[in-house]
Amino acid sequence: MGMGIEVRNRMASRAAKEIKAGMVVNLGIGIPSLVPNFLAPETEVLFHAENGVLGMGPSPSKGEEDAMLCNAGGFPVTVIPGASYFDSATAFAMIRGGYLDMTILGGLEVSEKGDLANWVIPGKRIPGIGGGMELAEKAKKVIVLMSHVNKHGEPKILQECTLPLTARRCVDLIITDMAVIEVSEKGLLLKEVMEPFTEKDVREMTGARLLVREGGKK
Amino acid sequence: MGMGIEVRNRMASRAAKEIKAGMVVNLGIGIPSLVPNFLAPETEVLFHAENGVLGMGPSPSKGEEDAMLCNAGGFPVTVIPGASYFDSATAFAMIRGGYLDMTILGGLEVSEKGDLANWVIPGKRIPGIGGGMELAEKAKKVIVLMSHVNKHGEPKILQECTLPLTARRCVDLIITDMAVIEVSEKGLLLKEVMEPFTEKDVREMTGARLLVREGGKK
Amino acid sequence: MEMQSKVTTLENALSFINDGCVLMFGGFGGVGNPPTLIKGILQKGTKDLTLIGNDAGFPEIGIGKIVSAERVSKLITTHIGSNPIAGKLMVEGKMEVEFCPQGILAERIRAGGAGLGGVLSDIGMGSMIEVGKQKVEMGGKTYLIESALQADVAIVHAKKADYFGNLIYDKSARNTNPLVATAGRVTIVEAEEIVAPGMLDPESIITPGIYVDMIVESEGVNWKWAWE
Amino acid sequence: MEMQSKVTTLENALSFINDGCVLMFGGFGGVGNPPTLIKGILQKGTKDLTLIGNDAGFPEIGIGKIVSAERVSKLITTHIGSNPIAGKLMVEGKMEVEFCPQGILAERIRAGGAGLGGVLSDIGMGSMIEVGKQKVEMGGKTYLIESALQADVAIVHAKKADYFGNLIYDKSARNTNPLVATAGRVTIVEAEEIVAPGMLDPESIITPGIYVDMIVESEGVNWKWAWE
Repeated sequence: MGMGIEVRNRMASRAAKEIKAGMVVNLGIGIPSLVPNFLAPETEVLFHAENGVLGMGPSPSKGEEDAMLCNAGGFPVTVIPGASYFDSATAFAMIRGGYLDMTILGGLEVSEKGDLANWVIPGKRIPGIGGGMELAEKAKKVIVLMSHVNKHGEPKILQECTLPLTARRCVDLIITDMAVIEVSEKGLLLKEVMEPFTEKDVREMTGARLLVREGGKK
Repeated sequence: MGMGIEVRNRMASRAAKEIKAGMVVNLGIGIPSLVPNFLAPETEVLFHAENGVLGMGPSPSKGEEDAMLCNAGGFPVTVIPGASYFDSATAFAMIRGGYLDMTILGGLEVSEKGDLANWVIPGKRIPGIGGGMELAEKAKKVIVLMSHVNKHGEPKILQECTLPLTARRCVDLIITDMAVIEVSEKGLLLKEVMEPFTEKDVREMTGARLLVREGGKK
Repeated sequence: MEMQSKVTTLENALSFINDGCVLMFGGFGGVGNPPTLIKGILQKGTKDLTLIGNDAGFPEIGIGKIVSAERVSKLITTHIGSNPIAGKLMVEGKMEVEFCPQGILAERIRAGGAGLGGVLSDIGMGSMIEVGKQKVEMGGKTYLIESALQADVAIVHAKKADYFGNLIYDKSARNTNPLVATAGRVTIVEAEEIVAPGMLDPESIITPGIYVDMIVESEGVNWKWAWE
Repeated sequence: MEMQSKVTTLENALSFINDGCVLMFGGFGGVGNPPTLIKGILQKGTKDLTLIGNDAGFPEIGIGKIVSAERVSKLITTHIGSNPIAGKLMVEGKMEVEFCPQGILAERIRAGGAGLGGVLSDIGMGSMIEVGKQKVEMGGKTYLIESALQADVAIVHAKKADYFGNLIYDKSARNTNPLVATAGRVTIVEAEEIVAPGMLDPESIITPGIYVDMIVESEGVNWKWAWE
């Protein structure tokens, strides 16, 4: 998405603050995979992977990777005491059964109603749906981590998504390089503006109306 | 069913002859559970139980029973090397998936088309269906072990069953205290008559037409 | 990282099992029914239960005790042949019974835990089993729609649990327990032994702890009577 | 009692995998794809395959090699993002691709192995996923009917097999393998290690041998490239 590692780390660090002790969390590929680096080491979180792991720990040291132990993105991981392995049907049974407290996903577009498009650009890129649809529909809280605008500089937060949807009314929080935006009953709530941007910058680069909560951080 | 242990053992012994090496076999409760006693010890058979065991071995010696290891009828069993434990959904996935070579069940009535009734006597005894329906419908070969007549001396092998069916056109072979009868495309085929009965006895006590295969044992 | 323990007292666990609740239980023919929880339910006096599980146990063992004590208004099960009192209560109209083929009940419970609406089955076509069920045609075949089952509370017996609720079972006492463990909005485990996370081999854990809400220590089982 | 061994040669196993067959494979992102069997299929020249599995692997690793070599006429999968050649073949009309949500593909395979007609799912309602699928209303909700999937041949990777075909897997290389193992009319296992029956703990066996028809010894795997 053309964002430097510093910006991506800042976004991941902000997302990490949403994770509370005891949560079961699934991280999508890309920026979401950076989130664990910003958790306090004593935070009691269970990371879940669609291929069939619950209780993933930090990335292994160079040379310590196990070819038989990776996350759904194919990256080597470790496990913590209390972890378990299971098949992919069970991994998704957990997701559909409502056992995931949070998922942090990438996004192509998010609408002001919380619709998410993140799986296909018709005529261009058709990677397939993967597990994103089930995560977006069924996790208790869905956070989208994405660049605020696309590579043409156009807003990705819109009144209505233009791309095929992954899931409707699923997104709870959007964290971008410019802002933190909550999807509320009343519409999009601008909660935080990232340095060096101003509220005006964010509004200009957003394709939907942004509300500001009274007493909220701008 | 009012049959002595000697008669029941003879029926079980006859059923044992149908079991070929390498088969996966599920045995119902009652007389079918006696069948393993009549297998040559070297016969390579895998006994399957609905509660979740594959590879049951002989009954344990008195005092050697394990409260945690029983068959679907609740009787203590042992396991052979190569056995596995699984949940009941998997046990029935195997049955419905067509992985069982044979089941040996009890019966209340069998029709000349091979319909089986073995689960309910309306207004009298409603024990419920258990796993019999899936076994009868899905095992590759279904053998029914039952008394030839009911306690009122009436035939249990009929043109049409009068009791609610467990499954239609499922029975391949009927073994009773009086005869061995095959369910063929053309109808019921009398294959063997048990001592001390005569073919005439069997015909009188059977509520459907019995064919005799040319050159077959009478 | 230290995992928060889900181990609790029997009293606290029982506070989630109340009159009128839908209670799903693990076990098969008594074996695998959680005896300590069942004893607790009996002592508490909980009634008007909708019970979901493999069978009605035996009159004086396992889940059968709850049936015999007339605490059940509806039973969804596969057979009640081992508990004559269940048959009597059914005939007298004191307990409603819904019968389901055994493997289909297991699948309906699994579907409930797995966030599916149900499964398509061809078991029992043309029998009493199809009464009241929707049918679909697919690929030239007709299937019954067997709906998913969930419960307010699921009670489970395990051999070992770690604090997080990862479970292993004991031989054929596993039976329906891993399925039932997934399908309760609250899942309570009675474990023979409780260990620290990391003490169970992650490859051999049958029920991942994510499904478990509470763990109580078992006072021990005695299922031998079922065949003595 | 001695169990008959299902261990066979690669050549014999490959004789069951022929042009036009429906081939289901275990593995997720390359990891868990059986490399020795895949190499054998490539060398044999088998083509016009209908492939069913989680993803299209990577261009030069795992099942991806078979896709890249244009041996596949139809692919039923969840995503092909990691294999650009798959996308190119799809766009050029050289390979038909049917996409399915990941967990629903897993359930369709499980249903195929479990003798069910399919499952009821609410995943993808209102999206492209529902195109061409039957719907049912139940309990005030609408579900898609997701049909069961079976294959002529299923290929699976395991850590250890005994002669009878009981299998255990290795950490996250388990993934879709236990599901795929159940859904082939012929199931062929590639195992890292083959042992005598009784050497695997019956409590820890993930795939009971009843599902397995043939076992070949693996020449070893190297999945590291996927993330290097």
